Amino acid sequence: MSTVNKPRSEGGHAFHFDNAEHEFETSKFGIWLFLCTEVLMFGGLFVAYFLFEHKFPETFIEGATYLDWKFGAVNTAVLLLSSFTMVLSIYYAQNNKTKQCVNMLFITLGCGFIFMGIKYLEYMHKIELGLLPGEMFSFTGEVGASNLGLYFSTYYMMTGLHGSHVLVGMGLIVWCIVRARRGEYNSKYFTTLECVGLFWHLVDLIWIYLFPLLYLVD
Amino acid sequence: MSGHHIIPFSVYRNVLLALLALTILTVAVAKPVSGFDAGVFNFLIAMGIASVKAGLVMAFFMQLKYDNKLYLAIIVSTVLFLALLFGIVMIDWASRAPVMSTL
Amino acid sequence: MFWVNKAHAGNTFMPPQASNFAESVDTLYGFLYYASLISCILVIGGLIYFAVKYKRKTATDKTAYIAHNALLEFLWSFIPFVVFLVVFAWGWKVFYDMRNAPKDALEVHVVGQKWNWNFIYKSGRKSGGEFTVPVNTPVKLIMSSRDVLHSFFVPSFRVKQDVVPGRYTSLWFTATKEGDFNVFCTEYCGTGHSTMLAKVKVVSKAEYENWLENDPYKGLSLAEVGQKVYAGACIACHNTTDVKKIGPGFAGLWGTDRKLTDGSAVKFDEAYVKESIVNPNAKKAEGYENAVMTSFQGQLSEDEITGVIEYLKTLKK
Amino acid sequence: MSSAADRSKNYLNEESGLWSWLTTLDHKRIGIMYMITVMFFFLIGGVFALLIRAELFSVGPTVVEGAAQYNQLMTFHGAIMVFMVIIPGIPAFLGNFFLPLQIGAKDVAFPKVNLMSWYCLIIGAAISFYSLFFNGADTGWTFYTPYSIETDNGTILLVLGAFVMGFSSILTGVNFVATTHRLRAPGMGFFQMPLFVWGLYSTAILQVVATPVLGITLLLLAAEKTMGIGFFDPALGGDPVLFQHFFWFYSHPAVYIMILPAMGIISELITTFSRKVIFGYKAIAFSSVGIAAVSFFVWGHHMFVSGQSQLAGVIFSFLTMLVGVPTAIKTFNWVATMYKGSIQFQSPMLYAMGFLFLFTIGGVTGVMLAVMAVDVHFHDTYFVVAHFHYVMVGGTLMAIMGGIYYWFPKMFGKMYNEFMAQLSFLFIFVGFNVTFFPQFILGAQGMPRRYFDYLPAFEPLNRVSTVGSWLIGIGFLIGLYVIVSGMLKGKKAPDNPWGAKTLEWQTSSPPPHTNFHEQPVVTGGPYEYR
Repeated sequence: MSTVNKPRSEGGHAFHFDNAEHEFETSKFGIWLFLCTEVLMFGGLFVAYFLFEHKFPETFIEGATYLDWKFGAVNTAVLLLSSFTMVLSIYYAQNNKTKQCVNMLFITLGCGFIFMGIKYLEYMHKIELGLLPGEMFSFTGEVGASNLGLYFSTYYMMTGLHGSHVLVGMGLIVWCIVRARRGEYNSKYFTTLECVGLFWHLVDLIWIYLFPLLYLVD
Repeated sequence: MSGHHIIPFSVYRNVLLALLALTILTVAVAKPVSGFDAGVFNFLIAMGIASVKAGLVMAFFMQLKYDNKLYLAIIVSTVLFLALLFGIVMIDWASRAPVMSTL
Repeated sequence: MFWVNKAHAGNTFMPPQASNFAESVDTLYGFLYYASLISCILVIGGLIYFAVKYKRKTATDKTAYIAHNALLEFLWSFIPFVVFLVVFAWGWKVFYDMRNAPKDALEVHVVGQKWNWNFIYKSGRKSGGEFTVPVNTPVKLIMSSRDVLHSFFVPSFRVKQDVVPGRYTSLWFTATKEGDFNVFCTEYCGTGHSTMLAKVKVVSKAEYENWLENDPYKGLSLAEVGQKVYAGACIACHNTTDVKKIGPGFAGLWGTDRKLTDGSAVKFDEAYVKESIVNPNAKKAEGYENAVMTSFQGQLSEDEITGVIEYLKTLKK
Repeated sequence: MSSAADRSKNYLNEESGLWSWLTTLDHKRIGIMYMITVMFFFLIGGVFALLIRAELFSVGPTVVEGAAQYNQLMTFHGAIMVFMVIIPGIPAFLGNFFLPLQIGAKDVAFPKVNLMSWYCLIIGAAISFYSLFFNGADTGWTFYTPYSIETDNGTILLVLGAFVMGFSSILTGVNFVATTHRLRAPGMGFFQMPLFVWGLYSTAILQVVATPVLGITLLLLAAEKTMGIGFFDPALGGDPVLFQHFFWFYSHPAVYIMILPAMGIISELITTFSRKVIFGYKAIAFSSVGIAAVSFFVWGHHMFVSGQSQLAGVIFSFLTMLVGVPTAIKTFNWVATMYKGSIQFQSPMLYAMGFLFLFTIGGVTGVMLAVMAVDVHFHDTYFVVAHFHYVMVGGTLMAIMGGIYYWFPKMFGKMYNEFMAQLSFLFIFVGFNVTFFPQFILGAQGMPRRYFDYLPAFEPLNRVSTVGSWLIGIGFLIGLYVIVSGMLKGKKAPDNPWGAKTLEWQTSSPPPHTNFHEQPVVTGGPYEYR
């Protein structure tokens, strides 16, 4: 029981675990279960997307033409890069390089800001044009397919829920930066960093699917 | 310490490059962008590439390749449950006998 | 399965059988009822028997160490499984018949709305709150909703189907008994859900033809329909002049502002008249605090109400 | 470290003051907080139920001010009982307290998450009740579209409240799955786990997998109400029936979230009070997991007449039959466990037998409802109301009561008044049958549910039902007295008053903060009565 009072960064662990490794593995298991719930939550939207896409193919093809794939592609690259820097921050923590770890986290956070900035530009553009969800749809241009509002409902719901996860992820990364700067992460302890990383990768994963589904429909 | 597996930097770098390359590929084969048309396979190709990308992220960035296979089972069964939801609702929608007004 | 069906009437609490499905549903239900009774007796009887027989006698009773028994466990998994499959297939068969109407069925359109049922026949005949069908003739209902989900349920016919906005749903039956039968709305639809009732009148074929022919509103304008409705429903309490009877006289009221009992004012227009017919006591006019009017919801069809409104417009002082 | 001095310290007196409770990370204290919360909500929901029954005593308006108010009562009774009482009832209260104890762990895997889950429930409940200031909600707990979109009141708050309470459920589920996998005592394999743990484990999987879908469904509904996104609106290309698919994809497994842990408790009670090894341990354990898995495939049996296609209905009806099999296995195994046992009629055992009695009736009527042609007649009538009350109250609530009395000595270190507890059982059991059995008949005769008023022909049976509800009310009041008086002035309880074999009885009553004085080591199955 001597390890109970040691801080985690020196290999300590909570009283109800056998050792630090036990705690690390359990935390990771918990985070994976939580990720599973996130996948299911987004999954509901994906299911709705596939159902409506199947019901109104023309609507979705036309809807996608109002989106600029270049924004989507850049955002994809930005998120992939941020995932890369995220794993690097863990990599540096594992190698006891606190400074590089913090730097990588800052880059990840920056990528988050870029992503949200681009998202903001896209949203503003669409709101100006009246490309709004469902019954708020007020686009005045030429419209071919029916129920175009439904496409934008799926667009806003999916990107909106995703965007809110990016924001939550950014908040968590800020928390990690604070802890990393205090030198809490090293080869003995990086559990929270790892868990936040897993969450951030999931956000990336979802975008990997959203990009072709929303921007490149045919 | 299985959970503390340290993956070499070069692996991460290569995965990132592969992911970026696949992103470019996705765009390149998308009909609205390049006009490339494989008919019914367009959708499958797009989803296929996305799944390869997702697989890379999960295997290396999320370390599934090195980790407890239980996590993989969790994610796979999750996706199966979603497929079930989609599948049965699709069966319902596709097999509803339409009733028409006769007035 | 004659015995089951015979036995049902007194013991299984179902309403009278008045359609072609009633007997097959009740036979299946009867089977389930007795199968359930037997399994309940087995389980609950076993429970009570063991409880009495193996009651603890001393504080140190020894008990048998029986961890499992493969044969028994197989039997009580397999037998229920077989029974379940049988009732599933049986239920499917009856359900299949319920969902596949004969081609030559008489078609009646049903429109559900908060909180009444309206019926429209191909001849143009309309009725609200009740509808008439000939006995021993397949009838197919083609149903739609103007607002939210409703569900059309005739207990004596053993049929039920949700009415869904934005599309048509259908059900069919052949009434086998003459008489009046209750229709309920069984999908929760708001405040008036429990008053969303109707009646189905099953009559002989000759009577049905006769009823269909004698459409009281045939060839009439809306205002004339309203006048007829007025003569039947409103005349007891309302004058066509501006003289007060139990309720206010109608002449000259249209378009005026009415003072209400709570001091506010409301315009005497389509919305107010309609509300006052459907929910008369919600906004009572000043001076009529103690007058009580019964709602005509379900009694009057949508068109009859519109007719009344048109008729009121014509009543000048 | 197991000196006599240690034994005077337990989780109750380790720290004191309200603040020490509100910030506690001890799973036992969190369990007790859940107990108080759930009992409080149960009282509110119960009063609403009594009001509903009082209104239905006679034809025409009686105690309630019109149909609108009745519909609010009906909605809140349902929402409170489902989201705030029965779902957290067993896992978050009894499960929280006894899952770690039964597997020989010192706490759940994530104590902070555990506390957060309690706060999610409180915040969610607060949001739900806040809707009462905006004319409440009148959609029924099922929130069916398009009515829930059109109705203009606090419905959206109730929806958001349910969303937040969903997080509570998810977090508990994640916690329990991780705890069961990682924190078992040395020597305890999966097949040495008590069956209550198996029940909780299956439930936790359901909570993790099903609840997120409810989350997204409720979010979509909220978006539909505020922005009109049109997923469920036919005018915009959506489909109202799609909402039902989404809703029941969660809410059918939710039914098993409510009943599976109850089945676990019953397994514990029957073995202990028959002083006999459980019959068919593996069959019961696997059937828990089996029920959990198959429960995801059957949601459409709530929708046979909803306008879903015939083919979908057939698939759902068939799969529903498959769920019946493991349930039947469990019931038979429990009865078989009593064979050649040494049965003691303490109040927990009475509740277990009450459970078997009522759950069997609830079960066989469930099979009737799964048969399509018969369900067409029974759907949305009082038959369904009676059926699910037999399962949820006759099943789950009976198990909760039995569980409370069974573990009362362990939780508080005191004994309750056995005579009063048996009296309470008598009132509840008799009252329950008087209340709900007539509803089967009413339903068969065609009385639809959620009716503020009914035809005069239905009056006599409704009167019987209402009188029964008073008996239940008296029974629960006595039960409340038994619990409170036992907590305050009960006789001191021994560590293992029932002679049970599972691990929680091997530690002192009440247990110390770290649960065990020495790390327990498991060498055999959980019910070795030889």
